[in-house]
Amino acid sequence: MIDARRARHSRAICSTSSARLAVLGKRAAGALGLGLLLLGLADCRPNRAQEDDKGSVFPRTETFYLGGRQWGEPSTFNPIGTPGWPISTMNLLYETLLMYNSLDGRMQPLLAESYAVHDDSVEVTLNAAARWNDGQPVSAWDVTFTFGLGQRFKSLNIAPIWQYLASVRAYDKDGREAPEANAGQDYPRRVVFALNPEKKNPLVVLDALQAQIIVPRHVIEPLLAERHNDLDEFKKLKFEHGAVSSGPYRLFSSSSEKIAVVRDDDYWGNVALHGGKKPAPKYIVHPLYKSNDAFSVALRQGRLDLSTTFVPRIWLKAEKGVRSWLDREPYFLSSSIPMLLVNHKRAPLMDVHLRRAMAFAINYDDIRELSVSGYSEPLRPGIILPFGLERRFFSEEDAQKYGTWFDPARAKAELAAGGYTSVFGPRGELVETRDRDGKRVPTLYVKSPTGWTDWESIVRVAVKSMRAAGIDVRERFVETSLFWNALYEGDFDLIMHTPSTQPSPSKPWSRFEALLTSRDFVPLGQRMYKNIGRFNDPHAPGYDPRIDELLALIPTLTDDAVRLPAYRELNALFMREQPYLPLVYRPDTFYEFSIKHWANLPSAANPYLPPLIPGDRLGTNMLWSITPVSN
Amino acid sequence: MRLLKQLLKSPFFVLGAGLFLLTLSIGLLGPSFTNVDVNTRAGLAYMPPSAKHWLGTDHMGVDMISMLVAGLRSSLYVGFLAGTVATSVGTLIGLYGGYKGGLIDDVLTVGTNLFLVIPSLIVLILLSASVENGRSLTLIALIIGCTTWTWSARAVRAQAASLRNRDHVALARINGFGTLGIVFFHIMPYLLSYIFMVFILQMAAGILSEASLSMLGLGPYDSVSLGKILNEAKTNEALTDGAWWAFAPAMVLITTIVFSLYIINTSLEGVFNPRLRK
Amino acid sequence: MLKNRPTLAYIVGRAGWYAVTFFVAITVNFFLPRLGDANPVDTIMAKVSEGLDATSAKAKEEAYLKEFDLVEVDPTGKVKRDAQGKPVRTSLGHQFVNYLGMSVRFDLGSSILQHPKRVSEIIKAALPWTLALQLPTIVLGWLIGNGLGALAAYRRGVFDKLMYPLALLASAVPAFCFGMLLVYVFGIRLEWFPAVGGYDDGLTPELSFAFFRSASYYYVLPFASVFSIVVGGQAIGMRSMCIYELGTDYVKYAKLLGITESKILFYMFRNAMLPQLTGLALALGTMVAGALIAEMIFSYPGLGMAVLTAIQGNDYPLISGCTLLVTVCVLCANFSVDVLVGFLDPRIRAARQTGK
Amino acid sequence: MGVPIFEVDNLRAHYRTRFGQKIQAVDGVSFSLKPGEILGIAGESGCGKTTLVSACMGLYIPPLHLSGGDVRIEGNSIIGMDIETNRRDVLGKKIAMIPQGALNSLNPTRKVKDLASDMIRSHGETADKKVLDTRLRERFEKLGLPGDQVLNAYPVDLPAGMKQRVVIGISTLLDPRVVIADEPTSALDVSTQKAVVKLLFELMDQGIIGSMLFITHELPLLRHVADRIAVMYAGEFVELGTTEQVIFDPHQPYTRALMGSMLSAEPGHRGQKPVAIEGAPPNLAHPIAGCRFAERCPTAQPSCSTNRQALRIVAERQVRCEYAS
Repeated sequence: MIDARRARHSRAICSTSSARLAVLGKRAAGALGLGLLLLGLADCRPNRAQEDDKGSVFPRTETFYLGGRQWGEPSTFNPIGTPGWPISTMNLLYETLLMYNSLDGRMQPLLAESYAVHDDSVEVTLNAAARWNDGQPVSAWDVTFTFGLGQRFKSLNIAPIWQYLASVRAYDKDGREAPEANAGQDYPRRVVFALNPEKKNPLVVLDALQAQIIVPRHVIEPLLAERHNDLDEFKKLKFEHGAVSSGPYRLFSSSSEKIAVVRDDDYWGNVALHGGKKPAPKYIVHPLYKSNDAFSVALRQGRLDLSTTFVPRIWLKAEKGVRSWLDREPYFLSSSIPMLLVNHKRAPLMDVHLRRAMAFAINYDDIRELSVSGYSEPLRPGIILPFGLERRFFSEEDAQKYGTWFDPARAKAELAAGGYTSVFGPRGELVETRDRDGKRVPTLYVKSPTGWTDWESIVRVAVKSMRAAGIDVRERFVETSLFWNALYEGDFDLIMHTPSTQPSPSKPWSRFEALLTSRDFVPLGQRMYKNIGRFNDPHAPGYDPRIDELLALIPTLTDDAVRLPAYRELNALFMREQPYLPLVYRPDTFYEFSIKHWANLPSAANPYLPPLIPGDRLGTNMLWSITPVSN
Repeated sequence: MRLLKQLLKSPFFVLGAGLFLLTLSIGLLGPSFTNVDVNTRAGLAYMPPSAKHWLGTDHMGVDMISMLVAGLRSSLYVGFLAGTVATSVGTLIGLYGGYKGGLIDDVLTVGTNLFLVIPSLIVLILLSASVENGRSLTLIALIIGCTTWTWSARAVRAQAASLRNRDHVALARINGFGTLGIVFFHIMPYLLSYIFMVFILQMAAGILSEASLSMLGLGPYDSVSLGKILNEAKTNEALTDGAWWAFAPAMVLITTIVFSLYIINTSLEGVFNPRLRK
Repeated sequence: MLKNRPTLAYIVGRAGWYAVTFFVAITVNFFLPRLGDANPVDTIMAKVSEGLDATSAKAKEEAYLKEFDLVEVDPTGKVKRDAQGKPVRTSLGHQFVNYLGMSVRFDLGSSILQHPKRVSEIIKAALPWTLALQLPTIVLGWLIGNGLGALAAYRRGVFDKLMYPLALLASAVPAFCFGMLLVYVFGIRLEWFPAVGGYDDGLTPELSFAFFRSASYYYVLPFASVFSIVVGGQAIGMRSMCIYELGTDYVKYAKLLGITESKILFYMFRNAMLPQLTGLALALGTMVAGALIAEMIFSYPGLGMAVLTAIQGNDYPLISGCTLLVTVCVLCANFSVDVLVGFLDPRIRAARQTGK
Repeated sequence: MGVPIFEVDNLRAHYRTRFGQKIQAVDGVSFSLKPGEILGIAGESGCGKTTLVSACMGLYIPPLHLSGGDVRIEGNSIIGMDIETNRRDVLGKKIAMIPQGALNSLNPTRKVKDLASDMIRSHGETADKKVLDTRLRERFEKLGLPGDQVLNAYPVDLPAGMKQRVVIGISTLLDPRVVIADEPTSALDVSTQKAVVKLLFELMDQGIIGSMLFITHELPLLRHVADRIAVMYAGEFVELGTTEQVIFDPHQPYTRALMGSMLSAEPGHRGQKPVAIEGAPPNLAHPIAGCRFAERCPTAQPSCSTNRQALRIVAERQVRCEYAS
């Protein structure tokens, strides 16, 4: 039970602890010099640091080390707002209603024991055993409250769902709508999400059900009320200790070096969901190293058990007991498509010939082999993944007919068709591109944030091959702080972006939507978060309403047989128009693990769960299956 | 000429100059021997040294030799540009402040100290964000020059101050030379050798700071530099994958340049000192 | 009253100038990062705007802008927007006034990117590590370097012939090169030392032997990566200073007076060391920057990375806080050296008394 | 005037350069000092005077080496004793030296009294600070120096002339039997020169110092200072006689030239135009067959450049020239 006093108190705790750390540090400053001398005597046997456990707060055999989810100490653990790991990702502390399994496309129960999609609503029934760690049951009112927040505070990430919802109501077991929460012994467990008739879209609702953590109404509501429902004030509560949550772990400690959570042995789900089993690791620790390569060093040394960082040439680490989802190319399970967004409001990029020429010009194999270390299936036309669950919507035939791939000859042909001519210099380097009136086409710049090395190399390869094909483009690497503004306000010719990355029930629809929708279409200079390149302007002459029709239609379809033609049509349309330039496939999260200290982690050979780290949606469930390696 | 003879007597100078000329010639003449191409991939990532690629390839499969030559060129360029800027700014301010003394000197000292406490990182990122073409090699060189001149200013200032009350200066003053006239014709000539040594050190400093900037991922976007090679070797895990050829040669090159500059400087000091120390 | 106390007068004068420097510095440090048109909220928005729609994104952005007092707000509490619908940024002057107001209350404000964390918290947590790594390295390095330099100058012969080029080489190797090399050889190939972090992941900072041992074990490589360079640089400087001192008349005279070698050595060391003090002060000023490299290479805990990310993400309060820290350190170091040298070196004092 | 307290016997010393060259800076110098006697040594700069100083004090620090001869003080040789004993028992105690250019001879960061106490302590005296301080004050006042004021000052605070006298004060703290003054008055204005010389005389009168070796490049200056004068050229004495002999009736051509080359207002020289000596001293890196002054000598004979010249007695003084008479 956490109230205002408690919250203030907990902040006090934190500050004193950091003060202690400061003092300690000052001592250390003096002492460490002397420590060196000690070290002269101290033996430096290989890996001593990893071998002995003496004085360890986290015994190796009971601790699962994972990394790559969080950079820098989380500033808050407030479940509402912008917390860091493990709350930003789900199901260690706070839990979602359902969990989506990207391997079989099914929803698995968590707080909700079942769900049903009706024509005008989605209905969810909570697990009777679900409890907050203060003993209170998780009730339908918690759910209505949580989603209600999105209605009250437009700045919350749940807010957008409300354009698809008419209402979220709690019903008791007799199907009567439960009145306002009264602390009655009997509490409602049924929640009905009524769909907005104008924008009927069960898919996004399902997305929300597996993405939105449920917060304890009986704790949050009073705290909010005390602050006169001022969200900014409320966000200042850090919920560091003694927070009320429903998940299998609780926050143990958090510093600028690591975040640690500790097992809650009375977790309701142990009995209700896992046959009385407890999660194997008592502690889960997320070290906060400062660069990607540090994580992979830690993996090799067996200090880290699982990482979601990008680790190049994973096969070279195998000898050190490092594994990935697959033990051969492409090693990972891709779910997103990094691409070059094209600005359709800037001449001459609205010309389909030019866009298709670009698409034919880019050497996708170089990108795959060099920029992403081969962690990608060969790129196929369109934006439906030709593997995994989405394969069923992918049409080889359409791909052949409308698609684009690396083919310099076709690129030149498209350029010719568009009336473009390329002028090359004596040493074969491109001088300029001319349009059909013989006027010089201004150099087009590809924007990408400086220092994002993988994107940098992708862009370099793309630019190089486009120039080779005679298209006058150049790299422009900009400060990250400026990059985002440029992206959303449409200040670019071409720009790197990966839309809608997470696998979810609504894929591949949400990917199409993120790229093609003409809803909330705003001119350049104002922020647009979907269809960022301003393709298919509804107010412009050549507007094709069919796209938005399909985007509206697909979510309402339930039968794959009916969905297939719709998806085919949409994808073919994308291939023909080539509004944007997909470059390569990427996993949503990377997944490398060490076999030194924990066994039976999910992998392609043992795919009982998708490749996700504990504390990231369904990934949490691995904690009940993994076993310590006895050495 | 006599000076050069004297210098050639000192083994240090010979060693230093030799090393420097070596690196310089690699940088300048390299392209005419091997074809330096840092854009086309010559093979897979981190291919070990072979007959075809003497130092293997980098993470983008580009021939390492090409990368090194290109990197060396830009490092030397940065060093030279930054060194020139820093030395001239530092010298001017140092000379003027040192000669004038008094209030002007104090004000200039404040200015000098300012640059000790303004992180050049901020200046760099800010400027590269505001400059249209982003963080070009030249921009970086200029910024380094404009932020590292402080100590040369301090050094020159001290020297100038010591010369301030020399007879010939006083004489010039009596004969009604203007401040600048005195600074340039009656003080600077005595410090030329010293200023030259400052320049050499500033050059080394420039090369080092460019390298560390690139190391922090703030390197030039438009060209290869030794620091950038190292940074990319690190971020692309050349270390964990044991691709020593991706970073060791670059390290050797940087160290060699700086080392050679240092010993050139010290050998010069050995020759100039008698006069400087009076 | 100062008239008859020239030294005191000098100190007061110096202090005055340092005060001026300080104020100019914090002013510059305040305005510099804010001059660009980058906006920290963009960076936050990028992190959290996945799947947002236009309206809620707008709401979120305004919430942040208000929170950090970056926009003009009209009486009704709504964010003012210009013709293009872009929010109107608060004038820098206004921000500066707030900043000064907070500074005098020793309130560094709260970070933007790590909202709602206080800047003071962040610094408090990270600074000890930076100090623990940098102070001993610099101070020890300075002492040992000067020792070696003096010895080489006094002994000459083989020792000097070996030490001198080595010192030159050591000082020529960039810190990060050496660091990477150490990581590669001792961390990855031989696996003698951990190449990553500040102490065993299984521990938490506390005053226990286990922690202390682990910390010193993890300390070795980062320390070594900077130490040798400091030593080298200092040794070179000290050596030439000492050689100069040994050539002076007063040393010759002392020899002829039959004063013991140890005494003469002491004369030489003391007089040669005075200029080196300035070097020490400057070195202390570059601590945070130095830490940055160590944090990059060894992902060692510390302030450097916080500063870098703050600068890249335009986290104004954090930048201002850190630069303030650096400014104070550097200026204090320089000032104290100024005064100290004045006390230790009568020549300088005399020079000052006769008006520099 | 009894037995000589300081005897230098055919002393030879050389430098060994970095390139292994051997430079015979002092080549067979012999002389002796009786108690209370002042021997002046004159010669151009670079004639080996300063080398002679360290050679006479038995202070051989590479690259300076002893090549032969002996130095005896009060009868016992100081040659070949190890550097430490020499330091403790000879330097500053038996033989003290007053350096030229005293301006920079005092450690700038050390108070005069501290330097002085260092000097005393270095010779094994373990008196406590108080005692030393009083002793120093008394001594300095005895020499007519403002004791406390000077002792508590740093060198920078002292005017040039005062510095020189302080140096003399410190050098003679331990009542050395022999004092070697190396150009003690050069770079001083005339009045201070006089003061310094006066001080030196007082020291002798008070018996604080036994006898003195007064080295200068200004031969005439020695007239009022020295009892006997030796003229040094290219590492050798070329003439050694009483002051009157050498000043007023020089026999060796070089001595004459030296007198001539001096701008001086000596009676009997008035009106005589000073003439500079052409040419430069010979390079001592290579042994010289004949007279070392031959090539500059105005009265040189063909044989001079071939015949090794020896010191011979001419008109009751030693002269190194076969044509002198």
